[in-house]
Order: sequence, then structure tokens, then C-alpha cells
Amino acid sequence: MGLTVSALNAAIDRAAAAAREAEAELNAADARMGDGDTGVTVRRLFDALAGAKPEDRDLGDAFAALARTCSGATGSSLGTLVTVAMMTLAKPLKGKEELPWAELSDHLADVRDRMLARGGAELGDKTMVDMLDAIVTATRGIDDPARLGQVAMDAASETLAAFRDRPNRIGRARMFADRTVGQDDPGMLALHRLLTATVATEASDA
Amino acid sequence: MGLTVSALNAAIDRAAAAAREAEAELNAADARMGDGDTGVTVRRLFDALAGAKPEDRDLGDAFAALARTCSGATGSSLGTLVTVAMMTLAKPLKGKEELPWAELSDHLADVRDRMLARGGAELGDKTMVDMLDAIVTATRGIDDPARLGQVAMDAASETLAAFRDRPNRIGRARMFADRTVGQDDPGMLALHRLLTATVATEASDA
Amino acid sequence: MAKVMNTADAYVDELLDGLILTDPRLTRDGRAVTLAKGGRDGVAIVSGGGSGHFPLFVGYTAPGFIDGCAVGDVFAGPSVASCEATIRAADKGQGVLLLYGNYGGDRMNFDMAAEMVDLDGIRCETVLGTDDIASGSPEEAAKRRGVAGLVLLYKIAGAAADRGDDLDAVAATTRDAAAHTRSIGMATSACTIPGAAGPSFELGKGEMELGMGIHGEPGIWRDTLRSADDLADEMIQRLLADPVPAPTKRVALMLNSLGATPLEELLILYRRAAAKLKEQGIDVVLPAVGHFATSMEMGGLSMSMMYLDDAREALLRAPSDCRYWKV
Amino acid sequence: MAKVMNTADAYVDELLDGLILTDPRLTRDGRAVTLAKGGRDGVAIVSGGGSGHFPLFVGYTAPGFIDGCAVGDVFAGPSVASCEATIRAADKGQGVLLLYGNYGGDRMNFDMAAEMVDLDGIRCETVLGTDDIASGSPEEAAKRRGVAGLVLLYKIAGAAADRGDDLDAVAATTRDAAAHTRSIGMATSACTIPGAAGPSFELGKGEMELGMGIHGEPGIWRDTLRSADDLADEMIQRLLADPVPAPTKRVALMLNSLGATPLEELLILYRRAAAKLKEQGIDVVLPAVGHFATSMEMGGLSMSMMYLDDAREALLRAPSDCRYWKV
Ligand SMILES: Nc1ncnc2c1ncn2[C@@H]1O[C@H](COP(=O)(O)OP(=O)(O)O)[C@@H](O)[C@H]1O
Ligand SMILES: Nc1ncnc2c1ncn2[C@@H]1O[C@H](COP(=O)(O)OP(=O)(O)O)[C@@H](O)[C@H]1O
Ligand SMILES: [Mg+2]
Ligand SMILES: [Mg+2]
Ligand SMILES: [Mg+2]
Ligand SMILES: [Mg+2]
Repeated sequence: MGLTVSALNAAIDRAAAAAREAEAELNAADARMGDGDTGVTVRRLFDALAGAKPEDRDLGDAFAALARTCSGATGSSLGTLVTVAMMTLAKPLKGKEELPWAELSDHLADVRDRMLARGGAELGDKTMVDMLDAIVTATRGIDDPARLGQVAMDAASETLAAFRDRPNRIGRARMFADRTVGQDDPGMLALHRLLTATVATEASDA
Repeated sequence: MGLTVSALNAAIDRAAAAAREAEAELNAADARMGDGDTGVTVRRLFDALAGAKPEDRDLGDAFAALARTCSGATGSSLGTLVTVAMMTLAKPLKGKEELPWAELSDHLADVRDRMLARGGAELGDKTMVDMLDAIVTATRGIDDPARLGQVAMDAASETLAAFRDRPNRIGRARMFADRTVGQDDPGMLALHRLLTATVATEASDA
Repeated sequence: MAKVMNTADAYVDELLDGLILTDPRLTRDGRAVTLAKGGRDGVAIVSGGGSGHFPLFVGYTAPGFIDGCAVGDVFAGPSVASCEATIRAADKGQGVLLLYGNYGGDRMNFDMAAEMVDLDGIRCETVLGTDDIASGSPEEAAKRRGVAGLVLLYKIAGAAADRGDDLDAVAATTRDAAAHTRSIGMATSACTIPGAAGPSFELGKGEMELGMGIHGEPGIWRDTLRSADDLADEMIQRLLADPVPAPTKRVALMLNSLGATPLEELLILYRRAAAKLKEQGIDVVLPAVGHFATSMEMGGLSMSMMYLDDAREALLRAPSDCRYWKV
Repeated sequence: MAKVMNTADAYVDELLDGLILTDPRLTRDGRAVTLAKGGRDGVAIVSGGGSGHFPLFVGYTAPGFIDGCAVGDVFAGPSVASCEATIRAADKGQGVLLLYGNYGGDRMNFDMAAEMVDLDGIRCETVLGTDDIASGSPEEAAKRRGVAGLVLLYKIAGAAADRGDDLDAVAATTRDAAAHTRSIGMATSACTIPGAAGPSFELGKGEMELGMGIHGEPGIWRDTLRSADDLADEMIQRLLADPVPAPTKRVALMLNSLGATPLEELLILYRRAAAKLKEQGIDVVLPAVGHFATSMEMGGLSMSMMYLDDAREALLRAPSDCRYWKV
């Protein structure tokens, strides 16, 4: 068993619903340190993805299509990092209809590296990439989807808690880093909420 | 006994003090049907007049000087009508050091007519000119300054009450004349407040 | 909203100081501002009005527009003395067109000033901006107030004077243009006069009012949240329904922010307004979208329309050089 | 304050529809707007950024300024796809200068777009607006964000391209101008993103904040009611204290309303700012007072200063034809 396009599509639907639900919460989190739009960004992005779910069975083509949708649907940092993620996954999965769960972590490691290269952040800056990094480490080699989901969620929750009292170090937020102490990074919070919804999907699909 | 420049100067001081006190009330009255500035207009106007009190003993020259001050100090309708009043009084009083109280009404009748000609309002439109008209009529021939003051004040109060439930018929207020029913005209209210202060002056000077 | 100012009483004089510094062509004598350099030789155009509407009125003291402007306190008319000083400074011996909005105080003041300069042989003609259709019924059109449409009249009058028309001709052309100009405004939030404790009226959150005056005078209706398309439709319908002598199928359309409303929202409204006009076979040949006549930080906008014939279109397109006019 | 709009999701597309209608020189392909008529043949200048700052960014798509603009949602960057489409549409075979504000999302998107068009042989150079001194210390100058100073850079880049400079030269000239441009802003009231329940921050009545970002990002201090003179002094002092490579004694000074703050108040502030500069022996040769880069209905203003040498002054004075730029 592994990740297929149909599982991916189900996950996108769940994520889109979760994004709608979390919109206000994420906007509020971003308003405390950024421009207050993380919620609307994520909601619009996943609405667009849900409206253009790939029909192909080829995972690489599916991720390429999702990357195209993302690249036209949003211009926010978070949205563009999601585009980067889709593009990164598209190439190695070209021609494959299924990605074994045990290999997911390695692909996410590539995604993390591309995001850091593109966005210029470093690990520890308190961004969604820190959360992704924790997930990569925690899920390495796990091939049971239910456990993988649980471990990923635990890693996400722990990262959120671990970074809460650290200062943000990128973007405008770094100018008043002190005031970000005690606050969740909106990107991390978004990833956490989406992951929660997505993992539920995978679990029920598994 | 009659009106002299020194009595005039004392009256201006009293009026200026009254204008400062009534500023908020007059602004509020104007806000209900106009642009909300009658109070500040009247306050600035009388501040300017009080700061440029005529030194001349010639009443005509004194009114001419006041007219010049007015003409530079304000551009509001009310202020300009005061300028008109000063100009109207300047000509016939040229060379006189005292105006017998019994003749005041006739001069105010000229003022009223010039104001109507200049402003284009008609009697009954619910403006300060209606109040002036009532004062002219009520004070005709009275030569005791204390009685003259009392009669003028009574006429002013009665006019205010008589017009309160009638609609305004000039300027923007005429567009929603219904809504001006039950409201005092701000210019009338101003004249009433200033007169109250001025009459007190004359009474104590008399 | 905090005002960026020093004292309320210094507001107007200090802003005029700033204006003169940004434009070396202007000179100022108290509240009389004149175009000292780059102006025309013929008929002078003089305007005036209260402050708080910038760039109206004084901002249009520029080549191709007006030669001088008498400046009043915020939302108050210019004083008689400043009207007189402006007329004297602007006159080039060919007479002066007094072109301003139809407000009671302003009329009295300019009339008095005109009588005074007449004694010295300076001839004045008066044309009044009366474009605000919400301030009077068609039967009372002469009593209507002037709003943003006045800017279009400045351009007409200035171009007519620039081409050498004499005073009577400039006045006649401008008067005819005024008869073909209509405006309607709507407000979404109030403004505060410097020094006042608060705004002289309040609109609730999400409320708007159609036909409100530029000083906050009550309008035709107050309602919550209508869509831009709905507003555009009603404004266009009301403008077109108002009779003019000889309506044409070509218009200049000005969408003017009263202050806080962003130009983005004017563009959204413009899109629909132009489409509505097209439905009626009317072309917008001169679109103008910007801050032309404001009420400080008031939210809202006005829509002005001038029916054009070839002559008026040519005058509106004639060269000019005012930094607050670019269409 | 009520927004004049239809739906939040249609806000940007409808305003672009309106924009295209008011300017027949422009064409639009989704969120990519280009100058189809009247543009230059040489190096193309492309910009982009979020909506809600009009006339920044897309309003400067005009002769003498930028050739194309990628348009994002309100306060969000332009998508990668729109950046790519704009670059392709604007390119005339002489390469493209990507000139935009230093925001994380925008950089990522333009970088990705540049990599894509590079595959087809379109060469891009990037210059970032980093003028906001409140968004980073002098040591971190490269991380600073771009605000209204970007408009001055558009003018520099456009004029350099107009005189026929090649891509490397246009980029070098613009980069040098950016190194000589500094801005600081202050806000007096917030704005609301279309569709949001309310503003993402609140300033109390009579409160102001220095250094606040154009999306409402927190500033340097928040205080009640400072006088305009006091503000001008502090802004000028902070701008002058910020190091630039070779400061000159001549500057372009731009006072920009963030939206609701009336130009009257900018002029009051200008008066003092120019006097303060004069005390330091610095002349303002190019004053610009207006709405150049807004945050919808936000109250407040920004002050931008570009140190000029003869070359930069000539470029700023070169002919151009943008209806949102008149100095
Ligand atoms: N350069 C970057 N590298 C990694 N993550 C980033 C970067 N910039 C932003 N993010 C993430 O995106 C989140 C903000 O997303 P969002 O509000 O949608 O974008 P924007 O900052 O464009 O408004 C941040 O909380 C952070 O987690
Ligand atoms: N044309 C006029 N004729 C007579 N009185 C007038 C006229 N216009 C205004 N007024 C008087 O002036 C008052 C308004 O004064 P004010 O608010 O200071 O002037 P403005 O209308 O210029 O704001 C009105 O209430 C009315 O009494
Ligand atoms: Mg954000
Ligand atoms: Mg009034
Ligand atoms: Mg008034
Ligand atoms: Mg954003």
C-alpha cells in the first residue's frame, strides 16, 4: 500500500474543508505578526486545488498539475512554498501510480530542502519548514499508513509547542521577534490543521 | 444716551465670551441641518472682532473698521451677513459719536433689508434675518436702553420658539425641510445667544 | 482617525505654505493664491471655496485651469477680503470669470468682492457650479450645489480663455458646459473638521448614504451594504434621468474619491458604469478616476458626467499642466 | 467603512476590468497587465505585487514607467503564473528588469518565473525596492521591504530604458538609485481586507504609529496625537540618519497618503520637512505629494527620499505619461 492519486484527491478534499474551518483562526494568528491573510490564502489555495483535482493515475503528472494550479492560484509565501512542494514531488514520481509509504519521508526531505533553498529561511527560523523537518525525521521508514499519520501528527503538535516560545526569524516578524514569543507561527499552524484533516483521510482510506 | 463706540466695544467683548461658550451648542445645532460649523464660525468671527476693537470715537468709522475685520475673518454665510450689517451701519453713522437708542430700530431695518438683498432669503425662510425682523418691529421707537434690551431679547426668544416647528427654506436644509421641523435654526440660535450677552453689557453700561 | 496637523487654527495657512513650496509657479498673499508664472494673458479665471476638499479648489491653480483661488477655512467659504485680493491679483485687464460652487456664503462673498473691484473697473462675470443633482430637484436646478463637476468646468473655462476667447465668450461656454454637467455622490464614512471633537455625523459600519453632501449634509437614502454594481446602476440611472438642454451620446465620466475610498473601488464601479452607459448607446470618451474633490478623510465617492459635443471635447482635451489633473 | 465592491473574490478582477476600460493602452491576460500601445522597444521593466496599494503597482504600467505588471490578490503577491505571463508579454527581446518590492512571497514567485522564462532565452535581472527603513536595521538593509520609494525607482528604470540603455545598464542604474532611496511611514487608522470581518489591527482614536508596514505590520512606536511638525522632524531625522553610499545635497521628496489622510495634511507636513532639510543644507528639487502607494482606506502617510545626482535628477525629470504620476 502507498500513496495513490485517489488517496491524494481525498486528502485534498479534507484539507480544503479544514482550510475553510481554520480560516479565521489562521488569519488571526497571522494578524499578530504578519499581514493577517494566512487563513484566506490557505482557503483559496485549497479551494483551487479541490476544484482542479488531477484525474491522471500517474502521481508525477498529478503533482505537476497541482503545481500548475498552485502557481496560478496564489502569490503568498505559503502558497508558493506549496507550489515548490508540488513541483519537487512531480519529477521523481513521474510514471509511478503508487508511492510506498515508507518512501514518503525521503521525498518530503527533498521538499524541505527545496523550500529552504527557494525561501531563504533556515531551520530554526520558526516557519512551516521547521514542522516539515520534524515530520521528515519522525516518519523516516514507517510503512504503516495509520502509524505514519499518527507519528506525523505528533511531530507536528510537538513542533508547534516547542517553537511557541521561540522568536520568529523571517520576514517582517523578525523586526519584533520578541513579540512573536508565545505565539504560534501561522504557517506552522496551517500545516498542523491541514495535516490533522489529511491524516484522518488517509486513516479512513487505508 | 445712545450707542457709543465704547459701548460697542464692551458689547463685542461680551459677545466674544458668549460665542466661546456657545460654540459646541451652535455646532451641534448646525450639524443637524447644515455643515456643523456655526459655532466655530461665530467664535472665530468674534475673536477677530474682539482682537481688532475700533479705537475711533466715530461710529461710522468704527463700523467700517469692523466690516473690514469681518470681511477678512470669515467666509461663512453668517459671517458675511455680519459683514453686510457692519457695512450697512457704517455709512449713515459716519461722523456720529452717538446713536440715540430710539433710532436703532430704523438702522436695523436697513441691515435686515440689505441682508435679504445680499443673501437672497425671504422673510419666513427661518434664518437669523427673521429674528432680526422681529427685533426691528418690537423695538421701534424705544429709547430706554434697558427696556430696549429686554424687548429685543423677548422678541428673539419668541421668534426662536415661533419658528422652531416650521421648516427651513434656504440652503441645503430646504432639501429635507421636514427634518428641520422641531429644530432651532443655528443662525437664529447664535443671534439669540449673542444678544443675551450683549444686552447684559448694555444694561450694565447704561 | 488622528489628524496630521499642528493646531486647527493653523491648518489652512500651513497647508498653503506647503502648497507654495511644492509649486514654485504659485504665489500667496494670505488666503489669495495666484498663478504667478506660466499663466495666460487673456481672461482670468478665479475660483474659491472652503478648504478640506483638496485638490479642489486651490490645487487647480495651474496652467490650463484657474488663475487664482480664494481659500476659506475648512468647509467655510473664502472671506470677502480674500475673494477681492484674488480677483485683483489674477486680473490681466481682460476681465475675470468667477467660477465656483453654488454655496450661499461663497456667492455672497464673491458678489461683494465683485462690486468692490468693479469700482476700479475690473469686470467680472459669474458662472456657478450646480452639478449635484441630490441638492435640488430639476425645477430648482439653479439652487443646486456644486461638487466635483466644477473641476470639469475649470478645464473648459481655462481652455476657452487659453485660446483667446473674451470674457463674455468664456462665460457663455462655461455656463453651457455647466448646464451639461451632473453629479451624484455617496458616502461610506464621515470626516472630522480639524479641532472638532468628532465627525458631525456618523455612518454605521457597513452603512452607506446616497446623495450626501460634501460637508456631510444628509442625502437621499441611507442603507446597508449595497453592491458596487447596484450603486453604479442607480447613480447612472439618476444622472441620465436628470434633464439637460441637448444631451449627446458622448460623455466625460469622472469617478472621484471623497478621500478614504480607494481608487480600486472606483475602478470596480467604473467598470459597471461604463457598461450601463454603453447599453444606452453612450460612449465614455474621457474617463477620469482619482481624487479630484475630496472631503478630507470621508469615505465615499462621486460620479460626474459632462455631455460632450465636439467643442467641449476639444476644450477638455486641450493642453494643461496641473499636477492634480491627469486623464 | 463600507467597501464599494461586489464580492471579495471578484475584487481584483473587476478593478482590473475597470482599469483597462479607463486606459486603452493596456491589455490584460488574467492577472498579467501589459502596456500594449505606446511602450518602449528596448529593455522591458516588469513589476508586480499585491492589490490594495493602487496606483502601486499596476497603475504605473505606462509610458516612461513599467511595461507590465503581475497583479496579486489584495495584500498578497502575484502568482508565479502571472509573473511568468507578464514577463513573456512585456519582453521585446532586449531582456527584462524585474523591479518590485522585497517581500518574501514576491521574490520566490518572480524567481521561479524568471527560471521558467530563462528556458526560453528571456534574460531577467532583478532589482528590489528595499526603501522602508523601519523594516530592518542598516546592517540588514538588504532585508528591508519596499514601499512608496519603488515608484521613484520605476521612473528611474523607465527613463534609463527609454534612452536605450541595455539590461545590465538599466539594472545597475536602478540598483544604484535604490541604494539612495529611503522611506518611512506612519499610520493613523487601519484598513480592512475585502471580505474580512474587520481590520487586522486597530488604532485608537487619536493614536498614531510610526514605522507601520503597508499591510499593517507593527511599527517602531505607537503614541497619541503628535503634532505634524514633531512627526516631520522625527521622520526627516530618521531618514537622514540612515546611511547611503554617497549622500548628496539634493533630494526628491515624496509625501504619500496611505489612503484616508488628506493631501492637505501632507502639505502641512511637507512645509516642515522641507524646512528641516534646508537647515541641513539639503534642497528638495522634486517634490511629490499625492496618493502614490496606498493601503486602501488606511490613514497615514509615508515619506520617501531619493538622494539625487545630475544623472538621477535627469532620469526623474525625463518625459513620461502616467496618470498617477505628476510632479
Ligand atoms: N521564506 C519562507 N520560508 C519558509 N516559510 C515561510 C517563508 N515565508 C513565509 N513562510 C511561512 O508562511 C507563513 C505565512 O503565510 P502567509 O500569511 O500565507 O503568507 P504571506 O507572508 O505572503 O502573507 C509563515 O508563517 C511561515 O510559516
Ligand atoms: N442666505 C441667507 N440669508 C439669511 N440667513 C442665512 C443665509 N444663509 C445662512 N444664513 C444664516 O446663517 C446660518 C448658518 O450659519 P453658518 O453655519 O455659520 O454658515 P454656513 O451655512 O456658511 O456654514 C443659518 O442658520 C442662517 O440663519
Ligand atoms: Mg500573511
Ligand atoms: Mg454652517
Ligand atoms: Mg460652513
Ligand atoms: Mg500576504
